Amino acid sequence: MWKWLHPYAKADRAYQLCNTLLPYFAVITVVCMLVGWVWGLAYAPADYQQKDSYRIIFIHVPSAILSMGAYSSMAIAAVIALVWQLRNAELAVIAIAPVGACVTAIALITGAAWGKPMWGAWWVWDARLTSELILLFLYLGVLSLYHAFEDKKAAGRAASILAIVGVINLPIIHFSVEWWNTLHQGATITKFDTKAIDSSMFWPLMVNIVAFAGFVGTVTLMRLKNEILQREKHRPWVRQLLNRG
Amino acid sequence: MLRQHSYWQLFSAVCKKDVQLAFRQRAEIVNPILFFLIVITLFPLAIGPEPGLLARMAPGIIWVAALLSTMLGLDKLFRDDFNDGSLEQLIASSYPLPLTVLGKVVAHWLITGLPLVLMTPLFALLLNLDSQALVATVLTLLLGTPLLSFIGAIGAGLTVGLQKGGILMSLLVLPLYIPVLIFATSAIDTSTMSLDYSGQLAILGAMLVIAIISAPIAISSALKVSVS
Amino acid sequence: MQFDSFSDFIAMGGYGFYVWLSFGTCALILLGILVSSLNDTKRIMASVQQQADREARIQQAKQEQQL
Amino acid sequence: MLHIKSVTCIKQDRCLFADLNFRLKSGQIMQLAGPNGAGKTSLLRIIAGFSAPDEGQVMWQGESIAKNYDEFARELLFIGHKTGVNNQLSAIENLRFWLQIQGYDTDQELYSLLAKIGLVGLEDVPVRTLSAGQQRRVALIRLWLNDAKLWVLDEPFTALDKAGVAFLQQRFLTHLEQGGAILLTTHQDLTTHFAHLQTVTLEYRH
Repeated sequence: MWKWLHPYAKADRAYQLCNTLLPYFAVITVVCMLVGWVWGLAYAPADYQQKDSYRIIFIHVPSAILSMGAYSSMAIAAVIALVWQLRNAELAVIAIAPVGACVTAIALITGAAWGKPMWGAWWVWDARLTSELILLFLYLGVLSLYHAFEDKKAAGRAASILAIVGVINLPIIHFSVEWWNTLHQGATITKFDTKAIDSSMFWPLMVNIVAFAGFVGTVTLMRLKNEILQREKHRPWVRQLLNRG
Repeated sequence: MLRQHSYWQLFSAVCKKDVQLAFRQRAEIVNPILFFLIVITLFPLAIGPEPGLLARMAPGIIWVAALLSTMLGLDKLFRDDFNDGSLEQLIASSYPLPLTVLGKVVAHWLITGLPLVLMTPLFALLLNLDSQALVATVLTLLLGTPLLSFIGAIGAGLTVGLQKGGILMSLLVLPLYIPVLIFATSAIDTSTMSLDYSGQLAILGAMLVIAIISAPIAISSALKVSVS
Repeated sequence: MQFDSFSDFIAMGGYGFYVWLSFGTCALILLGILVSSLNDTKRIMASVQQQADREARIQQAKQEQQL
Repeated sequence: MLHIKSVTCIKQDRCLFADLNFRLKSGQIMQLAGPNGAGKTSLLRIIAGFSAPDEGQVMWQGESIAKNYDEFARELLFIGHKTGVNNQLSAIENLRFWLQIQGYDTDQELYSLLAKIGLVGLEDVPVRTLSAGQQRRVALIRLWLNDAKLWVLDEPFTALDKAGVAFLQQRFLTHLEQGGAILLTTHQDLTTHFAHLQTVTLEYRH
C-alpha cells in the first residue's frame, strides 16, 4: 500500500496523476450521462403503476447510491490521511465533501419531487429520505468544520477525524432510523422494488449510476487539483504551469 | 523526585478538578437544570395542557430537552483548559491522553448528566408520566446521558480551538445524537404500553460501551489537532 | 421512443412538472458544482500569476536601485 | 540529547523557517532569538511535540519524538506562553493538580517552596486575584518540582521582576549542572553567565 502510494505523496506527482485520470472520467461521464438521460427519459418504457413519474428513479437512485459511496470514499481517504499522515489524502477528503453534499442534495430534492405525486406530500418521513437528510447534515458538518479553521493543515485533519466519526455512526444512524420508521408507520411504503425491476429499466439505470459515479470522480479530481494548487501555490512547479499556459 | 505511575491518580485528579471547579461556580451545575426545566415548561404552554397529550409527548420532550441542556456545558468542557494552557500540560504528560479525556468526560457527565437523572421524578410530575414510564425515563437517561457526553466531547474537542465554536459544535454533534434519541424515546414509549423495553436499553448500553472504548481516542486526536 | 410527440414527451403522462423539476434541479446542481470548480482553478492560477508578477516587480525595483 | 533535523515550518503560506538544524547536549542552554513573528514559539511547539513539522524530524536520544511521544513527554517540561495555571484554583491546588497529571508524588513541601519564590500568604487564594508576575511564579515553581531532562520555556521571564529573573537563572544553573538541557526564548538578555550558552537566531522571512 505504502510503496504504491509513496510516489504520489509528492504533490506534483499527485497533480499529474489527476491530470492523466481526468480525461477518462470526463469522457465516461459525458457519454453515460447523455445516453442515460435520453434512454431514461425517452426510451425506457413507462412503469405500469407509477406511469412516467417513475423516470425520476434514473437520477434519484444513482444520486442516493453515490451519496453513500462518496461518503465512504471520503472516510477511506480520511483514514489514509490520519494513519499514514498523507497530506494529499486530507486534500482528497476536502475535495470529495462538497461533491458528496451536492449529490445528497439531489437525492433529497428528487426524492421529494417523486414523493409528491406518489404519496401526495413533498416530504414524508420515510426511512431512506430521513437518513439521506442526516447524511447531508454530516457532509455539511465536515465542510463547515473545515472552513471554520484558519490553519488549513489543522482543518484537514479535523475534517478527517469528523469524517471517520461520521462513517462509524452512519450505519447506526441508518439502522436506528429504519427501525424508528417501521415502528411508527407500520408497513413502510417501498417506492420501488428493485428485485422486480425489468431489464428494460435496469440497464438505463445502470448507465445512469455509472454516469453519476463518473461525475463524482471527475469533479473530485478537479477539486483535488485545485486543493493541491492552492496548497502548493508558492512552489516552483506551480509557477511552471503558468508558462505552459 | 518520586514518580508514581498510577492511572487512577491521573483519572481522579482530572475528574476531581472539573467537578471541584463546577461546584465553585454553581451556575455551571444549576444552569443546565434550569434550562431543562424551562424547556419542559414551554411545551405544555405551546401545545396545550391536556394530560393525555402531554403524557404521550413526554418522552420526546424530556429527551429533546436533555440533548439541548447537555450541549450547554459541552462548549466549556475543554475551552478553559485550552485558554489557560492546561491542555498543553495534559498532552505533554507521560500519561496517555485518552485516559485524561475519559476523566474529563466523566466529570462532564457528573456535572450535567447526573443532576438531570436525579431530577427526573420532578419533571415526570410536570408532564404527567406514570410510574412505569418514570422508571424507563430514569433508566434511559442513566444510559443515554453519558453517551451524549462522549459524543458531544468529540465535537467539543474539534471546535475548541475556534473562536466561535459553540454553534458549529451543535451542528456537528446533533446529527450524531439521533440514534440515542430514537432508542431512548422508544424505550419510554414502549414502557407506557407496559411492554418489555429491555431491547432498547440493551442497544443503548451497547452504544455506550462502544463510545467508552472509541470516543476517548477520537477526542484526544481532535484535541491534538486543536492544540497544534 | 416511448412518446408519440414532443408535447407528449414534455407532459410525461401528466407528471411532467415533477419529472422535469427533478431533472432540472439535478442538472442545475451538477452544473453549479462543475462551474464553481472550474472557477476555483482560474482564481487560483490568477493569484499565482499575481504573485509571480509581484515578485518580478520587486526584482525589477531592486535592479533599478542598484543601477 | 535533542537533535533538530532539517525542520521546516510553513504557517498560512508563509515559510517561517526551512531546513533548520541544531543539537542540544546535556548541560547546555540554548536561547532562541529573533523578532516577533519569526517563528520562535512555533519552533518550541514543534520541539515539544504539539505540532508536527512540515518537513524534518525532532529526535530525542536518537529517536523521533513522534514515534514514542509518551517516553519523550516524561523527560520534557514545557511551560508555554499560556502557563497552564487555572485562575479559579489556588496556587497549591494548581501545583497539586500539575504534580498529579505528571505522575509525581504530591506529598512535598509545597508551602516552603511557595515561600521561597515569594508567594508566602498567597498559597490558598484563587490565582486570578494575584498579579501577573505572581501568576507567572506559580507556573514557574514547576521548575523545582520535576526531574525532566529537557526544559522548553517560552518567555519565562515575562512579568517577572529583577530578583525573580535572577532567582530563576540560579535554578537554570543547578539544572544544567545536574546534566539537564534548557531551550528558551526571551527578549531580555540572560544576566547570569552560562558557560555553554548557545544562541540560535531566527530571521523574519517574507
